[in-house]
Amino acid sequence: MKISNQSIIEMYEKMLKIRKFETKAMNLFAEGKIPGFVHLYIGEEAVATGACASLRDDDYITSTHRGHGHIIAKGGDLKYMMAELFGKETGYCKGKGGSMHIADATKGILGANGIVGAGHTIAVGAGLAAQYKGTDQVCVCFFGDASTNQSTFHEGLNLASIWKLPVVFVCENNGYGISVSQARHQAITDISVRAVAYNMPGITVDGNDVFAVYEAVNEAVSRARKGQGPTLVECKTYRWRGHFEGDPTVYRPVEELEQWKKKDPIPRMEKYIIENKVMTEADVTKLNEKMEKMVDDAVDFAVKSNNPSMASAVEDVYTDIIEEARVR
Amino acid sequence: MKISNQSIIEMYEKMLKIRKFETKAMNLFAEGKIPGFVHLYIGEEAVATGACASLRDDDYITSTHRGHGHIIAKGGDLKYMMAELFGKETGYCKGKGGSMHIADATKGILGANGIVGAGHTIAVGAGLAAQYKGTDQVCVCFFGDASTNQSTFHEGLNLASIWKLPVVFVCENNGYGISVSQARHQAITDISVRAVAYNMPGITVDGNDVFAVYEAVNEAVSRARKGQGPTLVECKTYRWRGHFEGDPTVYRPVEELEQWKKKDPIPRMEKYIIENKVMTEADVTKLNEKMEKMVDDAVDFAVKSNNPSMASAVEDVYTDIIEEARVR
Amino acid sequence: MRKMTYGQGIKEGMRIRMLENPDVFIFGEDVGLFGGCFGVTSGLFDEFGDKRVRDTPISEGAIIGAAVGSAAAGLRPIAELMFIDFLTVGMDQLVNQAAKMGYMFGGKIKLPMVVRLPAGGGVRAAAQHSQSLEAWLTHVPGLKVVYPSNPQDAIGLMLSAIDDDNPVMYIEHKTLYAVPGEVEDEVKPIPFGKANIKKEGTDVTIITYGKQVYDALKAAEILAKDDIDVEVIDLRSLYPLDKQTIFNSIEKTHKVVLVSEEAKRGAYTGELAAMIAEECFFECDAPIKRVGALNTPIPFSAELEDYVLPNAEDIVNAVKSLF
Amino acid sequence: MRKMTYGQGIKEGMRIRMLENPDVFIFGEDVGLFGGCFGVTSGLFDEFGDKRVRDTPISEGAIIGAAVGSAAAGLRPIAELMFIDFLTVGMDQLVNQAAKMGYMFGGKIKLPMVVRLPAGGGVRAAAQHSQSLEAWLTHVPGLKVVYPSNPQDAIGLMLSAIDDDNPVMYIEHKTLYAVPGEVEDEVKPIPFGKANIKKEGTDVTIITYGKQVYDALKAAEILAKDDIDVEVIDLRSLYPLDKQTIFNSIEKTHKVVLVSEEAKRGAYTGELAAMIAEECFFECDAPIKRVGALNTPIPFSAELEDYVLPNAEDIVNAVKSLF
Ligand SMILES: Cc1ncc(C[n+]2csc(CCOP(=O)(O)OP(=O)(O)O)c2C)c(N)n1
Ligand SMILES: Cc1ncc(C[n+]2csc(CCOP(=O)(O)OP(=O)(O)O)c2C)c(N)n1
Ligand SMILES: [Mg+2]
Ligand SMILES: [Mg+2]
Repeated sequence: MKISNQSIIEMYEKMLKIRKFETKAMNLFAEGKIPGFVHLYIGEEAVATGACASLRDDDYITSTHRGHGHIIAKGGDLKYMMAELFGKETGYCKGKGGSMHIADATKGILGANGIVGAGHTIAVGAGLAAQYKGTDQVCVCFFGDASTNQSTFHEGLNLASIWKLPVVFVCENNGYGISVSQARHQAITDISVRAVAYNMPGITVDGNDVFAVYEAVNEAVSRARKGQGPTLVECKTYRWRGHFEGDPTVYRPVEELEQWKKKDPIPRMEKYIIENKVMTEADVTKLNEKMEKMVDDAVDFAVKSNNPSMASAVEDVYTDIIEEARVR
Repeated sequence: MKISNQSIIEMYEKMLKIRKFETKAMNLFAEGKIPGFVHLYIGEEAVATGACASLRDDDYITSTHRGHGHIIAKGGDLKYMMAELFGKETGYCKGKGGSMHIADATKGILGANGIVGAGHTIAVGAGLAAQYKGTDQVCVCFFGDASTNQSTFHEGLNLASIWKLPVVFVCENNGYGISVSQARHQAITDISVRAVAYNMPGITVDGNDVFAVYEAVNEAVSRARKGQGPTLVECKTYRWRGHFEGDPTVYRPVEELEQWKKKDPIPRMEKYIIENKVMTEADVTKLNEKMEKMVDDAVDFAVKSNNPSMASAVEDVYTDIIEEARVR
Repeated sequence: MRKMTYGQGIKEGMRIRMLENPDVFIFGEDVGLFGGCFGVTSGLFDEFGDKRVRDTPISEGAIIGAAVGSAAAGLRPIAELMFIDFLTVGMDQLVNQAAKMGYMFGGKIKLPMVVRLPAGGGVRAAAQHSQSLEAWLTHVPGLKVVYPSNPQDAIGLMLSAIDDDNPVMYIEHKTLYAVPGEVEDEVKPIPFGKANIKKEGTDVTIITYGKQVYDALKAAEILAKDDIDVEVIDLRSLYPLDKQTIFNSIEKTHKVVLVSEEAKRGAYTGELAAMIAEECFFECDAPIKRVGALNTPIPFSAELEDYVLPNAEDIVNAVKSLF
Repeated sequence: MRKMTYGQGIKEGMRIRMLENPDVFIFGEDVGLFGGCFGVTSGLFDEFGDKRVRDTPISEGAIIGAAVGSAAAGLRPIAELMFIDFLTVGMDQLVNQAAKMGYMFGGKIKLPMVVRLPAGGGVRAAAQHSQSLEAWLTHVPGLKVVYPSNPQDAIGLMLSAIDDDNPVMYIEHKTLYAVPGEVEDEVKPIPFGKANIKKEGTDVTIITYGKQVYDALKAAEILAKDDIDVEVIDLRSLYPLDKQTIFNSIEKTHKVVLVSEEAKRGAYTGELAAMIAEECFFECDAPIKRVGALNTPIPFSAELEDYVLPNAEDIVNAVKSLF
């Protein structure tokens, strides 16, 4: 499959952007500057990037608790994301959502989600809307390996398959649901076999190979756009960090992480890019710097932004009712 | 597989018992003597009968809204069942449960259930208890085709498979969930393929052939008893009546029913019995009469029984608290 | 004026908006050719086809989840749950997704969706098909909850529910489907948060909704013979709530009885009583009475069910205890 | 006397019964080697092994369903949900199965099962990981609901919960896990339905439980400076409810403030207020006040969350409004 140099550069840029954003978030959390739960995407960048590379702004995605990568890949703005992690009023959710609930309707991002598996059926709804309206939009549903044991996986894939909805189910199989390894949470190795239960195409790819992800999802997206229904794409990858920041990861061998670090998707792509002269080393360095700067600017934006007003606490519960405030 | 004549006679007797009980319930409902929802098992008798034939009294079953057949096959007493349909205090549930909630702890019957799919995870719990205690009990979980799209099917089978629990999942594929045909509720033909998603053996058998059901479940039960884990057995069958009594069945062609009536499991077994000289025609007639009498006696018992006392309304919510009664 | 049943009223409301707006559609279990378990959607499949009146598999989680997703993506879904009891199966999609998305996302996504919820007992359907669960729903910030008692309100509330940009829980009492009533020729949306004074009175206020409106009116008739002049308020909308109508009435009668079919412990009537005891305490000159079902699951036996559920007699007794 | 944290108290209660009774076991997501998301089960996996401390897949429906089935078949499961918010995913198994089976089956099956439910806000976990949902649970006939506020009660209520033959919802406030307290050397079960008077007083009664017990005691200290003598009642058990202790207190103080962290609309405090307004009305000489969270999902921002959740200051204000 021929991928244009421009696409390759864009993908590389996105992967870098995710890596730099996540690394910064990691440090900010460690410094106590970001509260709450933070689930990082480091090591899995190729999945979101490859999967979103075939999408338009008006396509949809649903995301998870580990959502930063998806949101960046779908075109989310680092400033508003970072401001949201800080809980500022300029954040994507005005500080009400935080890391686990970032959404951007203008980019079709139907939200990160704190409930494991919630995206599966929401994605089906978005796919239904596209089909119903007769547009050729698609929805990519991101989810983890462990979420495939949740009720919603089953109900969502079944409904998508009987209605032939334009949904691509992208499983990020990073081998664990928190501390529970895949071998302990399901009796299968390749999650793509579950597609059989819905008579839907299923495929497993190397999730650390952005091109492999791109190709598989691209094909699924084209079929979806043509009205040929949903696909399950499993991408095998690994999370480098603990489940959330602060997790000491006692449940997995250090060597396992070391092995996977060798498969880091970013140097792998860098190698390709340089070997194939898509970019020079100097370009690569410059792009790295640019992404770092972008992340720094985002932090700057976040830090300088205001906290939300107390009045905003009682807004947005409904579109038309403002709830009673508190006198304190 | 060799089945003893005694087993064959017992199975035949059970099938007759179910058919006569259900036919009586049908008539009683039509006469307005049984209130509420009644879902009949007529036409599907071979499934419950064949599946329970390998079970001991201390084995468990979970049942469904269409539960009479399962309960009879597992050894339920017609008198207490009929009394329950009438809502009498002598009923299995003291009149509090009705058709959809009959249970008999002494026979391992963990209840008919008004919630589609509820049995899947309860059965897993019963299987867990057996494994945990180190007994060789098994649990047979009965459920319909349409329930296999419910969340609990997925979660239940996954858990049973990773823990290798002694559960046999018996799917009664009668082609419909109320008015929705299988082709419209799932994109597969053989539900047994869903076993792949759990790396569990799956098999499809003719659900109107009691021997086929018996053999498949028997094998699954032996494996379960030996600690070899769960199995999914799909039995293809058909319900003769509407979904519930009163359903005009506008959604299915009359010919379809006619075709299936030709495959009635009862005459089919009768033929086998007589041809193979397991019983004489006279024996068969006598057994039919005996079963009819048993059902009549059950009705008699039910009719003569008392309504529950008002005091009983506030009992059994808890084992140790009696709720406040009403002064009326 | 026309006559129609409550069930027909619900259908009429949906039909009007479906004719006007192609983004409105219905889905749920057996809502198509079968016409729904209670026949409410019957005929709509023939009229609008299988794109707009869709049968689903038995997957309540996916039904509500798909309502959320399709509403977020610009449609106006009406999801039918066959019984409100099955909410338990799709509770996450409703409570953690539908109700919270607007807020969690800073108001940037709106969810115009209606969930139809047949509720209540009286049809001998036992514990898993007879519940009243409005207390759970009214406790969830982000949901609106309405409960019509008659055909006219059924239409008007349905129109407002479909027009609303927030998730609206539309609860229906299953014993009312066949109950007829008068409907104005020109139907209009009934704004949420406007209670309906079904009968004016000066001695005691009965606040209720849904099926119990009929019981309350019957009780009022009986009490009239004892010269107790009852005011009966049909809330229609549980959230938003018409506090003003409640307060005005209590300022007049100084006595209040709250009636619903819920298990009394933790019932929505408790919220009403608490609100009155906090905001209108000095206007009450007698205990705030509640009438509800007993604190049990709903039993199957007709005798037991009738005993567990509240009726007009219980309302009469409650009112009399205040005099 | 020993010192331990609330989290350790919960663990201690489970451990005592696990040592005594092989039928008691724990299961849930990451409760094994990982020790649970809040560390409550840490060490138990090493002590009891993977048969009795079991990690499950992310399948809350199957977790509660398996608790039901295994309890019906003779075990005494303790199921942990990682957050009470995930109840929504296993609600059917809890409400339509666990709570109703005893009744539906005429009392012939019993379900000795405990569900542990970490609840509440204050940890910046936002709308889907911060809820207080006791109102739903107390509304369900067939469930018992307890909510310890300190290590001693955590142990005593856990022992009773495991000993109980009915489904017991054991709610834990996640900001209390690390809070230490004194524990008697010899621990015993605390019977359900016995409230604990944390501080006697004559002027006003504050009724609360869980984390808000601390807020109430702080408020009482502040109010003492204004010569308002507050009685603070820690309910411990929400159902069964210790009405007698409540009534005794109100007969003394004639004023009551109810406090919980729930969204105020539809909160369990509403049930308490309604019960008091019905059964103890003439003893009250002031409005029955409620303090709760605002009627919003829980926001992420620290400032907003602190504003939405109730605190001691709000309790002080509520009490003062009665004088
Ligand atoms: C319904 C529900 N159950 C449990 C959790 C707690 N939880 C959050 S993330 C997670 C693990 C998810 O694993 P996986 O789906 O593989 O995604 P990953 O974290 O590996 O990206 C769990 C158990 C939750 N948020 N929602
Ligand atoms: C959770 C839930 N959803 C919907 C229903 C309503 N309902 C009762 S039976 C039924 C169809 C079940 O079909 P299937 O599982 O194939 O069993 P069958 O009736 O064919 O034996 C439905 C939709 C229910 N009882 N519970
Ligand atoms: Mg994972
Ligand atoms: Mg079927």
